Amino acid sequence: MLTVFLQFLFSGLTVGAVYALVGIGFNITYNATSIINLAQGEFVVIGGLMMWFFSESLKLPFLVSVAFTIVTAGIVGLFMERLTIKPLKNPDLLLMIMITIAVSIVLRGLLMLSFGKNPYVYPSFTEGEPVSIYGAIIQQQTLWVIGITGFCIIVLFFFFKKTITGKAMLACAVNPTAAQLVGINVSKMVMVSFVLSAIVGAIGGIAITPISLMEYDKGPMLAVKGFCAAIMGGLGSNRGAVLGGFLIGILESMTAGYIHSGLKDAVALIILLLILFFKPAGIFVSKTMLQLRKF
Amino acid sequence: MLILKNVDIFYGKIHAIKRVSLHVNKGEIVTLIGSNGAGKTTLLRTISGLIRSTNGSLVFDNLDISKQSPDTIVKKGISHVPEGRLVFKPLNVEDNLLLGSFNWYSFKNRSEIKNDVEMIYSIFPILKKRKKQLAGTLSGGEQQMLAIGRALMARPKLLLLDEPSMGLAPIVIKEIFKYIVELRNTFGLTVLLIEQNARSALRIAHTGYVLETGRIILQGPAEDLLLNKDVQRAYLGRDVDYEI
Amino acid sequence: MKKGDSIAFFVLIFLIILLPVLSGSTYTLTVGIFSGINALVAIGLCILMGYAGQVSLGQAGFYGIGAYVSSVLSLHIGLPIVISTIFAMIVAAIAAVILSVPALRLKGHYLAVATLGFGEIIYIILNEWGPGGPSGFGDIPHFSLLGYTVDSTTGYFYLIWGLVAAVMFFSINLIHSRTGRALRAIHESELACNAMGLNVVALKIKVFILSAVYASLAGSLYAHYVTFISPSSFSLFYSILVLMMVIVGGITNLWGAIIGAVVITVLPELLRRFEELDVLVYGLILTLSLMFFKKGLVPILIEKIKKLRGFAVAKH
Amino acid sequence: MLSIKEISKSFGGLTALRQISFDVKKGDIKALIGPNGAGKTTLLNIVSGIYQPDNGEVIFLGEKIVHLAPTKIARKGISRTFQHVELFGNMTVIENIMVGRHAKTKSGFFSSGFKLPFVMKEEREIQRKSEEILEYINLGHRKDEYASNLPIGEQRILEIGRALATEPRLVLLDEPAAGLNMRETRNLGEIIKKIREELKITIVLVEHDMDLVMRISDSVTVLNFGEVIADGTPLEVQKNPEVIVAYLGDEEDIPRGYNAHT
Repeated sequence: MLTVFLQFLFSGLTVGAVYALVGIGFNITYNATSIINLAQGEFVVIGGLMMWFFSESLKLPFLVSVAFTIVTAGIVGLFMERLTIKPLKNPDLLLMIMITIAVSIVLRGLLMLSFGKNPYVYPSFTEGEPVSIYGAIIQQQTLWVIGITGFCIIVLFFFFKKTITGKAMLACAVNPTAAQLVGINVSKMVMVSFVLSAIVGAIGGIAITPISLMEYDKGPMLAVKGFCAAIMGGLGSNRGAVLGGFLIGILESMTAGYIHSGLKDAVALIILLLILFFKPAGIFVSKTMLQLRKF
Repeated sequence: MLILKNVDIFYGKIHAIKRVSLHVNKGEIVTLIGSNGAGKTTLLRTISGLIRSTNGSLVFDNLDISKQSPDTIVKKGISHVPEGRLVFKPLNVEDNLLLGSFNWYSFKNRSEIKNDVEMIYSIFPILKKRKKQLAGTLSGGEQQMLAIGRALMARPKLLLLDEPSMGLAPIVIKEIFKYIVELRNTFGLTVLLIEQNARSALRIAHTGYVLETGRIILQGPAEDLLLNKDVQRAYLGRDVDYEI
Repeated sequence: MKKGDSIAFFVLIFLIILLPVLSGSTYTLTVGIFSGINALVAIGLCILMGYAGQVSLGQAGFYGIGAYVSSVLSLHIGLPIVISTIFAMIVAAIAAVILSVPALRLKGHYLAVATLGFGEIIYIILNEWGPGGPSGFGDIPHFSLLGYTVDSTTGYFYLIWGLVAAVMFFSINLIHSRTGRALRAIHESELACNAMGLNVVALKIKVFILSAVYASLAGSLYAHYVTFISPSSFSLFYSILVLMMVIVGGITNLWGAIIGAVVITVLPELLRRFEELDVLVYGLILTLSLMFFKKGLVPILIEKIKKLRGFAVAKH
Repeated sequence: MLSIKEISKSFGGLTALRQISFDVKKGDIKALIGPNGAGKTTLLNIVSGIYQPDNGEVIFLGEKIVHLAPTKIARKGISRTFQHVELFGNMTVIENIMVGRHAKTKSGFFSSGFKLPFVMKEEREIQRKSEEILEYINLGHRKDEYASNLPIGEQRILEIGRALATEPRLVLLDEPAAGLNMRETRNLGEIIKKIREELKITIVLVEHDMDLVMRISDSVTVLNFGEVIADGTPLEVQKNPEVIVAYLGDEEDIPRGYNAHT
C-alpha cells in the first residue's frame, strides 16, 4: 500500500518540479512586464534538446554542456525580447500574449527542423543504484530534479525578495513610468527577465529529459501546466508557483495511478477551477494585492 | 542650472509645446502655472526624458539632456515626482524608498542608503510608522509624501514636482508646501513646481512662468505675478483682491 | 446598421453568392466552408472579448458540445438535425451559465485559465466517454431541413455562409444597440456600470451564452458536414486558434472576426508548398502580422480608407 | 431623504468609520469634508453599495438599503461620480450619457439583435434625451469626441451628466473639483447649484476645495479618523476650532517661503 503510494508521490514530485520551474518562469516575466510568455514551454524543450546536442552529439563534458545549453537558452530569450517585445511601444497585453504564442510556433518550427520529430534522451547525471524508501524506488535523477528545482527556487526567492534588482523588476511591471523616473532602465529589466525565465525553463529541461524524454512539441503542454501552476498559487508569487506545480504533479500521478490515466489532467483542472472559484486570486495572493496590480 | 531654449514638442500631430524657453537657477523654487491642458505636465515629462522634444535645447548643469534616457537623467541629478504620485502600490513603503536610490544603490553604499532612508523618515515621520505597509494602502497625503521621499532618495539637485497638492486636505497641502520650502532651505534643493493651486505656488516660489496652450505668456518674479491683474483674474480667483 | 456596416454586408452577400459561381473548385469551396465555420466561433468570441472585455480560452469546449450533442442525437436517437442542432445550442448555453456564474467574477489571466480549464475538461470528457473515445466516430448524417438534405459542397457553402451572414446581421444590430453599448461600458469600467444601475453580472452571463451558442452552432455544422468527428478537433489548440483569428482580424471590429477566420484558415493551405518549413513560416507570418498590424487587419483597413477619402475630399 | 445611522466599518483591524450618523435633507447640498483617510470615500462607497458596513443602517426615502447591491441602489435613485474619473474613455461623450440611460430603458438582447421597431423607437428616445442632457451641462459641442480626450474639467462635468441620465433623486459627488483650476471649479459650482435648483436633486459632496464647499453647500459634516467631529452650516464649521486643528489648518496661509527665508 504505502510502497505504491510513495511511488506515485515520487513520480508526482518529479513532474511537479518541472511544472513549478515553468510556473516560476511565467512569474519572472509577469513580475517584470505583466506579460504571460506562452513560449515558456519551448524554453524547457530547448534545454533538453540542446543538452542532448552538446553532451551526446558533440560529446562535450557534462558541465560544459550544461553551461552551453543555459547560454543558448538565454540567447533565445534575449532575441525573443529584443525582436518581438521591445519594438512594440505601449502594447496591448492581449496582443503581447498572442505574440508570445506566435513566437512559440516559430520556435517549434525551428526545433522540428533541427531535431526532427523523435524523442531524445541522455543518461542520468549520476550513475548508481536507485534509492529505495519503504520499497518505493527513486531514481537518482529524480533526486537531481527535485534538488535542482529547490536550488533555483531558493536563489530566485532571494533575488526577488532581497536584492534591489529583483524589486526593481517588480516595479517595472507595476508602473513602468514611475520605474523610469526612479532611474530604472525598464527596457534592460524586461530583457533580463526574459533571459532569466528562459534559463530557468532550460534548467528544468536539462534535468527532466533523462527521466521523461524530450521532443520538439512538448512545449505547449508544459506551458499550460506551468501556467496553471502559477495561477493556482497566485500569479506573481513564486511560492505559489512551487506549491501549484507540485500539487498538479502529485494530483496527476495519483489520479493516473489510482483512478485512470485518461483522467489525470481532469482532476488537476477541477481542483484548479475550485481554487479559482473560491479564492479568485490564487492561494498566495491576497485580494488587496490583486487590486493593487492591474492584471 | 536648467535652461530650456525654444523647445517644441509634438504629440502625434498636436503641437503641444511651442518654442518654450525657461530658466531654473540653482537654489530657486520656480513654478509653472496655467490651465489644464496647457502643456505643463508634458513639459515636465520632457525634462525627465519620458517624452522627446522635437526642437530646441534642454541643458542641465551645462549638459545637453535632450537625447538622454530617463534613467541617465536621474543619474545626472533630476528627480521627478509625477502627477498622481505613481508610488509602487504593491510594494511596501520602505521598498519604495529603496527603489528611489536605485541609480546609486550598491552593496558598499548600503549604510549611506540606510541613513538616507532614516533622513526621509525624519522629514516625514508618518512614513516610518507605515514602513512595512503596502504603498497602495496609504492615504493620498501619505502617498504624496512617499513619492517626494522616493524622489529625494535619488539625491537630486533638481526636483520636479507635478501637482503635489492634488486631492489633498487643506491642512496637508499647507504641510506639503512647507516641506517644499524646508527642503530648499535646508538642502539647497532646486525645485520646479507645477501647480493648479496657483496662489500657494506663487507664494513659495521665487520665479513664476505662466503657460497657456503650449506657450509661455508671462514670466517674472513670483511676487510680481501675484500682483499681476491678468494672473489674478485667470488663476487666483476673487479672494486675492482683498488678500493683498 | 451604420453605413460602413451596410456596405460591408452587401459585399459579403455578393461574395457568398458569387464565389461558388466563379470558382467551382471543390477545394476552394471546402476551405471556404471551414472558414465560415471558424468565422461563426470567432464572431462570438469577438463580441465576448472585443466588446465585453471577457477573455475565453474555452471556446473549443462549446464547439465540441455542439458537434457531439448534435451528432449523437441525430445518429443514435434519430432526431431531425435542426432539432438536434438547437438542442446542442441549449446544452452549450446551460454549460455557459454553469461556467460563467463562478468564472465571470475572475478577471484577465485568471479568467483565461478558468475557461481554459473548462475547455480541457470537455475535451477529456469527449476522449473518455464520447462515442469512439479518442478515435471518434463517423456516419453522422448530413444536414437536412424540411426533407431536403444538404450533401453537396456548394450546398454546404451556401448553408454555412448564409448562417454566417444571419449571425453577423444579428450581432451587428446587437452591438449597435443599448445592450452593445452596455457591453462596451462594462469593458471600460464595471464600477461605473454598477453605479449607473446596469446589471453587470446578468449582461456578462448573457454575452457568454451568446458566444457559446455561436460556437455550438458552428460545431454542429462542422459535424454534419464532415460526418466524422474525434476529440482532437476540440482541444485547447482550437481555442487558441480562434483567439488568434479574432486578434489578427482586429478585436475591436466584428468584421475582423470574419476576415481573421478566413486568413487563419486559408494560410496553412497556402503554406503547404513549404512542406517541412510550413510551421516555421506560419509562425513567422503570425508574429510579423501581429507586430506590424497591431490593431488588426480590419481596423487598419478602415483607417486607410478614411485617409484615402479624406485625401479625395481635400482634393476637391 | 437620506439618513446615515451609526455606520461602522473596519478594514482588516483598521477602523475606517466609527458610529457615523447624520441626515441629508431633501434638496440640500451636503458637503462631507475631512483629512485624507478620514473615511469620506468609504462612506460614499457604503451609501452606493460598493462596501457593506459592519454595523449600522442607511435609510433612503424611508427604506433600508445597506444590504442592496450597487446596481439596485442605483435603480432606487442614488447615482454617483468617482474620485478618479470612471468614464468610459473609449466611448464618445454622447455614448457615455446614453449608457446612463440604460436602467431607464428596456429593449433586450434578442429584440435588439433583430432590430424590432420598438427598439428603434426607444433608441431614438435615448439619443434625444442624452442630447438634451449634454446641452444642459454645456457639453453639446463635445458630443462625438472620445471621453478620454476631454480636459479633466469637462470629464468631471460629463461624469455628473452621466449620473443625471439615470434620473436620480440623490447624487454623490466624490471630489469633483480635484485637479481643476479656479475657473473650472467656478463653472463646476454653477452646474451643481443649477442641478439642485432646477432639477431638485439632492447632492452629497466630498470635496477639499474649501472655496467651493463654502460657496455652494447648505450644510457641512466633518469627519476625522472615522468620526463626525462637526456638523453644521459652512460658517459654523469654518469657525469650529476642532475642524481648524484637524483639517483646515490655522489662519496663516502658506508661508511666504522663498521671500521669508532670503
